[in-house]
Amino acid sequence: MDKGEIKAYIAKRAAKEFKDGDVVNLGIGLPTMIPSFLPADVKVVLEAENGMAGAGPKPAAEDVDLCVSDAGGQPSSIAPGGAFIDSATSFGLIRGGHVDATVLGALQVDEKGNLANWIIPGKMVPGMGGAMDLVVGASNVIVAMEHTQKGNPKILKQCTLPLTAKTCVTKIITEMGVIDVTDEGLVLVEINPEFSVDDVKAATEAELKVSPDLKTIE
Amino acid sequence: MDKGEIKAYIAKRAAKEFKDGDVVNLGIGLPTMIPSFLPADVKVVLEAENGMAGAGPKPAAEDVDLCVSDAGGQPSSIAPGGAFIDSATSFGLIRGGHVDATVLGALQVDEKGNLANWIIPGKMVPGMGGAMDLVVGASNVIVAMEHTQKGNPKILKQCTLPLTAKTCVTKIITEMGVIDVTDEGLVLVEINPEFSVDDVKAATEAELKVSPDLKTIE
Amino acid sequence: MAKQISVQEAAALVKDGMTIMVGGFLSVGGPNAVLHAIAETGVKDLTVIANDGGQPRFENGLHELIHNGQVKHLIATHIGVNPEVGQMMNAGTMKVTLVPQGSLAEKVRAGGYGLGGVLTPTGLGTPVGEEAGKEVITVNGKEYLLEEPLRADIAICYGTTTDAYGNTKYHGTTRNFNTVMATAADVVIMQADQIVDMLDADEIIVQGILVDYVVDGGAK
Amino acid sequence: MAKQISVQEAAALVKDGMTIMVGGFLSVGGPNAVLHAIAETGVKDLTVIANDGGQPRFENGLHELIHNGQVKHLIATHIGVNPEVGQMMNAGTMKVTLVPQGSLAEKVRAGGYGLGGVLTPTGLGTPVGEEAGKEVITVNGKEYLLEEPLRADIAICYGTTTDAYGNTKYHGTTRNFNTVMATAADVVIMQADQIVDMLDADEIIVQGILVDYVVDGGAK
Repeated sequence: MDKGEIKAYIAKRAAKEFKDGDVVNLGIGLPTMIPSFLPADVKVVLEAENGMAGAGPKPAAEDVDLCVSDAGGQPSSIAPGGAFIDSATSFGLIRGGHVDATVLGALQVDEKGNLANWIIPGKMVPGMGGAMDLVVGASNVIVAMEHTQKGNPKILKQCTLPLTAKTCVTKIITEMGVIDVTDEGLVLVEINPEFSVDDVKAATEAELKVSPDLKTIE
Repeated sequence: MDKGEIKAYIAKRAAKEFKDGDVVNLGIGLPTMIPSFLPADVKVVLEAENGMAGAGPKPAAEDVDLCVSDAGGQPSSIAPGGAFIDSATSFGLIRGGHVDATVLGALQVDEKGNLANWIIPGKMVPGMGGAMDLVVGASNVIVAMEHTQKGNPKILKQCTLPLTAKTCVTKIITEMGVIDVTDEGLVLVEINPEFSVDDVKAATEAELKVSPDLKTIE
Repeated sequence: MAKQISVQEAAALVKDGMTIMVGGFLSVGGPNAVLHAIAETGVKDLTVIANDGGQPRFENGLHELIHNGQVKHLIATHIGVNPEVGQMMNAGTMKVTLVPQGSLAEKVRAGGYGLGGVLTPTGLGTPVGEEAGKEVITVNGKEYLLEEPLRADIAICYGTTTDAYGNTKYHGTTRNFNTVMATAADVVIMQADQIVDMLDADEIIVQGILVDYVVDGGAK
Repeated sequence: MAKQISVQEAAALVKDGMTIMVGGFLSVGGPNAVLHAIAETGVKDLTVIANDGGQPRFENGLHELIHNGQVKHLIATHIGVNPEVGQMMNAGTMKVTLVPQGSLAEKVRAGGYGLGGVLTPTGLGTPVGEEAGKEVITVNGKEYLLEEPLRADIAICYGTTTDAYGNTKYHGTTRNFNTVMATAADVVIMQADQIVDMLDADEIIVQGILVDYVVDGGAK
């Protein structure tokens, strides 16, 4: 798959996970591309953990309000019906199950749905920010990421990096396919027709079951 | 002392406990008479646990706003600089030590400063309302009450009724005098000149030390 | 968007045996129109979580539910203003659980905000503390009671002004328990004095994403 | 009434070795005028509790304090935006303690609201949980971490509009940690864009009784 198309492909597929009215928190990077792929009849409420229950799109340069940012510190806007909130309220909403889904990237995910995405000891220390709360609190935790990192699997038998949370991931969406995290392990439920099941298995360290109902990503 | 004057006498003395800017919560009944006895140069901020940090006086009939009440459910008003708050915020302020003093009545107080003021099992069950939080959270807990109940002592060696909180009371103000609760027990520090020290001791079941500095209530 | 329904539709959501949270403090800031409609449905065996036991004057909907015998169990902080509650409690016709007011606020907030509980010094050494079986936990040498979260099937809240999205703001002392209760139930009904198109995002006290149904309670 | 002081007077309140809370989220809603004045005093060995490690662009006062080496220990949720923080952490020139963002908010709130801590599922089974020595408490069969309260000597907060009483309201996403931090320090400084005589009692986000000093930060 063309490298330049991967992120948009993943975001487009992830956009199908939502129904009208869902409250969704989107991580920095790839997940922020999702809203542009939502069907016209699906409006989601974007929760921004830094202070909005109902964020709007990135404003045009002339409309930038320096007092309104997203969780990455970039200029943002409030959506119609949105509310500004403080950090305690924001994470209360998140931890309390009032956010239907969070979509975020990962360094590693494993067979049990364990997630590692906040630290590579001695190398990268961004900190967990709101991620630990989000993956524990949101009803659905969707990892949207490239299937491998420089050719190395990121979907592992067991995470080797420090965890963000245990058994929290519910679904993994990559450029190769869609994987559900179930009590019986990881199940490939959709596949990108550019790849074979064997391709996906080869790029995945974890044991990967294949759904008898395997569908093609449209 | 004339029965009709007792409450005002106690409230007047209690009013001397405050300095300008203190944040004070006043219980229902006698304590609500305190503000009218404050010196002109002492303005206190009244915390009303039902929802005001900065309550004003009882409004004239034509100014009543049905959406503004005190903790007894009676019409009230907001003071200049006051803020309306919800119950979680109100008790956060109280529990967090942001209220300098609470003045409230008691059924019983004992030598250790234990307080009982919310239930007489089988007879009177008003419930504790905000009292348990107030006496634990406020920096100073002042019991303002008549010294005896139908001639029976209310200041006891040990409370017999279920407690509101342990070792919480810092001062007791009655029509007979002012008693500090100290590590060495109860100490009479001021006396109403209409009574003798022996009168006060006779009306008090608890052991009562007398301050070498005993003053007369003015 | 929150769905706007009638007081009768709101009342019909409450079924026998449910646990409901009811906002308000005595006669201020209670969702009386919805409570009155619930009283008319005759629904029974309710567990009610509220600040108090209502006030037997004005149009107090909580008092009406209790008076009608529709409440099996009342969890509240103060019942002295409505003598009927104490009578029913002593007669054994209604169970009453008393909770300190600040602890009730935190218990409901914990239920709504996904906390397993909070540690509070309030109630230590009293009948609502260790004696009631609550766990005592020591942090930095100081003892606290573990107060566990509370949740309900339905929260019936009041708001002064609500918008089409369920966002709500308040006037006066009407916030009381309405704000935390709106976080802590599977279904949240907001009875508002006034419903507008959209509130200013800087002025919202209860976020619309918490509110399932909006009911026009009629201007005061 | 809150006392109005200059940015320099505010900065002079911060002494070597103090623990300070600093509101703001990256470059939004931080009390930068006061932080800049603190940087100029040269005060050192500070422990700073903040959302992040500042942002090395715009006029970010927190970044300035860290860059100057005035911070001995940073307690924060996210430091990736300011690479210097990670470098100082790895070089051992500044201690960094990472806390989940929602837990930080609750820890500060608990410190300000007199709670002995809260129980949260966040961080269980991770390096910030049991492995860091935090107590695991089971409530109704579910495990939670006990997160203990945080307090500071001084909280330096930002507000959009503050009144003479210290009451404060906010515009946009500037509330962030400013609201909880205003509850949790012995001394609270509120740097406001605008200072007015009196705000509407229905619109106040931080209550004036929490605020000791108001500083005019200048309109944006």
